[in-house]
Amino acid sequence: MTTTTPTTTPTTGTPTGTVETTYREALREGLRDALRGDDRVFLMGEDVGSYGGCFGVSLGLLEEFGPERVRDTPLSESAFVGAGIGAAVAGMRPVVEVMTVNFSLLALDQIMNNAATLLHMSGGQFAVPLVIRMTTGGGRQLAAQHSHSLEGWYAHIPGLKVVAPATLEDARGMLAAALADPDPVLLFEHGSLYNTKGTLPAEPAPVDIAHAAVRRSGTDVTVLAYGGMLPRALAAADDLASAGISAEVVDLRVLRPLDEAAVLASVRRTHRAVVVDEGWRSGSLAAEVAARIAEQAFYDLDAPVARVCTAEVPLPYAHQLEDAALPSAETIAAAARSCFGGGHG
Amino acid sequence: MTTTTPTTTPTTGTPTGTVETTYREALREGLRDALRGDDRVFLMGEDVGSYGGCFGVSLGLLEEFGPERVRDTPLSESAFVGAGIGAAVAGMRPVVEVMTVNFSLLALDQIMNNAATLLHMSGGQFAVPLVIRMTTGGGRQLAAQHSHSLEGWYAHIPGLKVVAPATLEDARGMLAAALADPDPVLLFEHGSLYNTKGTLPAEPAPVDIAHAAVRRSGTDVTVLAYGGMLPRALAAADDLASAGISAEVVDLRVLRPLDEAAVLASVRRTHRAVVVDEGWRSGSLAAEVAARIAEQAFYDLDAPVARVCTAEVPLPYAHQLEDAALPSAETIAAAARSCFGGGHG
Amino acid sequence: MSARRASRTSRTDPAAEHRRDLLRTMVLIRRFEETCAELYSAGRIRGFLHLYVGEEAVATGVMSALEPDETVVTTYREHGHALAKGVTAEPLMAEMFGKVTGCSRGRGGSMHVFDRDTHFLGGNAVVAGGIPLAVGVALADRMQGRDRVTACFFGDGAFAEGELHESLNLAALWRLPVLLCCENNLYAMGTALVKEHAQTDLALRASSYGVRSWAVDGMDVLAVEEAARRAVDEIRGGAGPHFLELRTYRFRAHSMYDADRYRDKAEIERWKERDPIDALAARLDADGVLGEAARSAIEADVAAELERAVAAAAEAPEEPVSDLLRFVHSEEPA
Amino acid sequence: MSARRASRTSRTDPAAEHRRDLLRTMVLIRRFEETCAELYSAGRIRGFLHLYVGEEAVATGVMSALEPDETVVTTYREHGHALAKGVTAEPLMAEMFGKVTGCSRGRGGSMHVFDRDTHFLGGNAVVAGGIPLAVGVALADRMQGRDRVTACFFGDGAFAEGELHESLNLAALWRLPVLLCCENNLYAMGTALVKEHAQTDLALRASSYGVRSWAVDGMDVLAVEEAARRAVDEIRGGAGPHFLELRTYRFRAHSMYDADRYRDKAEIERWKERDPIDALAARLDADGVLGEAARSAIEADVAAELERAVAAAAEAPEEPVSDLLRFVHSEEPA
Ligand SMILES: Cc1ncc(C[n+]2csc(CCOP(=O)(O)OP(=O)(O)O)c2C)c(N)n1
Ligand SMILES: Cc1ncc(C[n+]2csc(CCOP(=O)(O)OP(=O)(O)O)c2C)c(N)n1
Ligand SMILES: [Mg+2]
Ligand SMILES: [Mg+2]
Repeated sequence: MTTTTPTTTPTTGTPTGTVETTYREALREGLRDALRGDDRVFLMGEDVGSYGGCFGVSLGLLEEFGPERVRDTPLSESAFVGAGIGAAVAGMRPVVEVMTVNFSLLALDQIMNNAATLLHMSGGQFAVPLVIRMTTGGGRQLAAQHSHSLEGWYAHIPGLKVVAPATLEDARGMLAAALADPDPVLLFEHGSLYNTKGTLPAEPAPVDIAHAAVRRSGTDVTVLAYGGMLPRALAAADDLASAGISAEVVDLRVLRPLDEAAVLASVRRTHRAVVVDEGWRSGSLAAEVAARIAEQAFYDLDAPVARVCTAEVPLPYAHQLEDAALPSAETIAAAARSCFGGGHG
Repeated sequence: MTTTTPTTTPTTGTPTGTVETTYREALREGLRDALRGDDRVFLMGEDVGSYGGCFGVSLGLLEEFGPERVRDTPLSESAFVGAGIGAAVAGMRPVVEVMTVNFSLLALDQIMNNAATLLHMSGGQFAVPLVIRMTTGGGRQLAAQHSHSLEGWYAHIPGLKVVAPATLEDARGMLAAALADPDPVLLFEHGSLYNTKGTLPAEPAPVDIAHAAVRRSGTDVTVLAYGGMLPRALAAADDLASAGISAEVVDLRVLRPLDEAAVLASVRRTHRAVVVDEGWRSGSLAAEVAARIAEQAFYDLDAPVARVCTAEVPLPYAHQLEDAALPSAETIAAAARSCFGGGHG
Repeated sequence: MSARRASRTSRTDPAAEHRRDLLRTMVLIRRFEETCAELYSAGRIRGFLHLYVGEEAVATGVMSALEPDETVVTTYREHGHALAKGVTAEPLMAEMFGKVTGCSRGRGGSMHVFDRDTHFLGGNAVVAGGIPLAVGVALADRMQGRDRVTACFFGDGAFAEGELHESLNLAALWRLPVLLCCENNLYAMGTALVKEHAQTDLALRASSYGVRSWAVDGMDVLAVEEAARRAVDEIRGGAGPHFLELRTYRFRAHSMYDADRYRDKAEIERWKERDPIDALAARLDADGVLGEAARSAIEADVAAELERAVAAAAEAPEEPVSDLLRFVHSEEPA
Repeated sequence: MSARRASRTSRTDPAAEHRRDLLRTMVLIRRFEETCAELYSAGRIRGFLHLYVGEEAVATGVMSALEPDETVVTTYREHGHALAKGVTAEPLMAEMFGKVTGCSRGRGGSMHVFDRDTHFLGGNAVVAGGIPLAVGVALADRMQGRDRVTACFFGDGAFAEGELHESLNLAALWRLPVLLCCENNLYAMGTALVKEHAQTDLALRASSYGVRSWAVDGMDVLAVEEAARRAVDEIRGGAGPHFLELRTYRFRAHSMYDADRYRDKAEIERWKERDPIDALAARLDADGVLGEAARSAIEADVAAELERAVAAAAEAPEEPVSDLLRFVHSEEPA
């Protein structure tokens, strides 16, 4: 029902019909397309307007769409997320921005007990076509109240869809797909990706939010990652390739519902799996992915599923400690190699 | 440092030095002991005083200890949990009650970003010796905003300990152990257990909050459960026994940090595991337990680890739907049996 | 209610007729809940059950000022609001029974009554959790150019929650068409107002947000109706949100679980002397527009309606377990 | 500050000496932060950095009313509070560098300054998240019979958060010894006060909770000090929590990331004319108790202190990665 008119204002035109852009600008294009294409869409959150978004994603949108549709809110996460839910129920298509997943805890009651639950609790009467965007992840020395990766928690909640763009295509296209969904969708942007550069086709291609994507094909081991960890997984695959190990890198993309079929299909080919997740290890989304593989591809596995997660510590400011806490290309590659080391099997 | 004087006021004395009691009364005895034994301990939360606790746990304590130490709070989960954190930092030993885990989402920012984090963020300077109690779980037709089992989320947070008494001993004894801990401990009481009857020794025995407990020994399959699911796991074991399958039932008890050694030891003996968890399956604590087993006891397993969790639906009011959504002795037994059915291996 | 009111105002004395309708609504709520209490004791209704007995004038008076297509958001203590808004006893009772014919298909139960047709948006059981929803509905109405007022009900206890504060400010800041109805029944579960709030004049506090606020006698349905009409008119005129502190009392315990140890029996009795149903009936009697026979007719009519509702609920089917996973996601596209 | 003050009041004119101390503290804060800004641009300080430039009178004046063993809870914009409370430049600068000699061992960084010795409880970067902590410390003091006041700092933006409301009510209800200092600098990041609040008189709103509240000129350190002393005295006397709205302005952007597009340059210039350091210096000059030489001496003294701090921080060791998992749990029993 939501019709998004393809944008015709690429950041920089090139003769080949592609544009040079960044993850940040791609997200902005996605927002712009959505605001242009559907009157019911509006953006609301702290500093999305005059400030341009805390990470600059919505810069210029206030000027283009005005303060009714690009709506600065007070510091009231619970109220404005809840208001987004109410507005969605009443016919709008709100895009609510919560600055970071850390602060989203203040709105978690609304997300869990209302957004995810209203449709079911009302016996199917009140749907909530709401999109909530937020930044997640560490790696920028922002310390223990600004760096955590809690999207795995949201992926636990029935009634939500949870997506995490890792590529420019997904950064531009996932919002339209999320807005087309009749139910609440959470979109997690990774703070370390905003400046990622690349090219995109000038015409936005539709993106689906149902499937994982193989970002690199391989035969020996499957590395599963998403969001900010995807570049590290790809770097690890490069590294492994030079050691003669062919790694397939799967971008989960959709954290709920997991594209289990894609995960299992890859693992059944490679017989080995490494799950990368920036969340803390215990109770991570990686645990779920690992558990599903071990449940359903148990007899296909040549080695236990390995997990590479963040150390179980509130993220420290000091760079050497933060670096040591987070998954890296090196630790991912090492985990992949360990799948080949075992004397058992 | 916290010295808890053993109580001498059992509910009903019996000649053999044991008392008849309930889970609710055992919890109350634990609170009473703590309030008697240490002036720094106080209980705070909504309706813990005049009302006697929403589930009657603290009935009579206001009369015994007065309104300073049994402190009714306004409906302000974030403020009174945060105040508990501040009071703990400043030398008290608060026991904060949040009525149910569902409402604890309103205080999750305080729990995650302050209670769990202050010690680390301050480089070891400010510890938070706080206990937070709450009720969890479904099964009482309380529908989608009062029935969920979110303790697995808390078990994800570094800096917290998370415990879940399933037995009368643990209901009485875990609080003292939690108060003796220098760091924040969350204690999850299961709503369906309050009326559980049984006997306890008149003299409270110390309980440890570091180890899982084998509640029934067995040789063929390990069933791992905790809290409200333990009775169902034990019933399933009875059922399995009559079918000739000897199930070992392990009560996890401590959800963070998991007693991995105990879990692995049992599974290495039985070679099969069923993890029971009232949380929704995707991203459940059961996923973590299953992932650890599959990681570390992979070559000991004769079958994939099975999980029995709650269906991925906000819990409905209608009894037949709620029953169908929750794990039961039957579904647990069936999962255990399925570990023997495979044609592979 | 509005619809029913409209259909009946053709009779001779519309004002009297309207007041008799208010009485009937209050009687319906009262008897509905007394029936629920019995059914709960008999184990035929389960879960938590919070009764509104004593507070009927609040829902009845406020709903009377709303149009059928205006949204209501309320709490777990919402049977009265649902009935006053026009949800009929049959699907409401079926919901109590957890039957598929219930207004929330039995998935919600007593605490989660929803009804799309009457714009009844729950039945929210996290205290204060519904308030932001109401603000959002009002925002959508404003953005879509619909001239509607959304009413939101919550208790004195809810006033202490952060969500109340955030929502009041947001509604006032954006001048949204929302009527905030605080049902001050002097207790939040077992906690008395003076133990919840340092400053107990809730209307005064609401006014500090720049929201027009009045305290209203919540035991007098006509006073409530008048205040609600005045507020709704002003809101419709663009004056932004309004706040009503409706001073009332629950005659029964907080829920069926509650032993009500914390209230003075004499206090309860004093309030019962101000029973809103008796008060309105007495007034109508004094005005010569009710009388014994008419009141009996209302009671008989209500009793019959409830009898039918209970019978229908008892006979209605349960939802098959195979449908458990329905409504987690929408069955149709947006 | 109190300690330093005490050590110096032996000189001839204690009042003048005290005011010079206030000036020195403000200069120290200003220069400390200017140094941080440079170091940030040079990539030697990382993460988020929020400067207090322009607001120095607030922290300096309030701390002057506190005793050394009284707790302070504040925000991510807290270098000024830390220095005014007595955290010395050296461990503070080392914290900016993320070194193990930092007051939070480098684990906190600019947003999470903690110091047990000076009862400095952070450095809380979730807006409004520190307020309940302060209420809790005050509760503990009261329950343990300690006659102390806890001071809590937060911004105008924080006033919109639910936690502010819940905490104000709780503190007022329990009459806790806490001084709530709202630094109203007219912006929450890029959002102007009128876009945050329907009713912008924050002191008035705080008073609606039953909390004594005053609005204070936050650019005048002596006015701040006087208001804080008066409030602290009353709190010590058992009057319960007090609220100060300190009207101030940040001269620089919200953080080093901020391009400051949303403020009018003329507005910034107007406020800079009320620079709290210049204002106090002018007053001391006028009173004949400062003069060019004394002011230069302060600047030189501060410059030397900062030079030492930067040098020490630069040379200090990083914490070994093998210690990563320390301090997740306590290393000693309770
Ligand atoms: C956030 C939250 N905390 C606690 C509860 C438990 N609870 C249910 S009703 C209630 C009292 C609410 O009082 P009030 O707002 O005055 O409404 P009333 O019940 O008096 O109508 C409490 C504490 C809840 N449902 N939600
Ligand atoms: C709960 C929360 N929401 C959003 C943010 C992001 N943020 C950091 S500072 C800030 C503005 C706070 O304004 P104010 O309280 O006035 O303090 P000031 O920065 O002006 O000193 C925002 C929105 C945050 N840290 N915490
Ligand atoms: Mg009430
Ligand atoms: Mg500000």
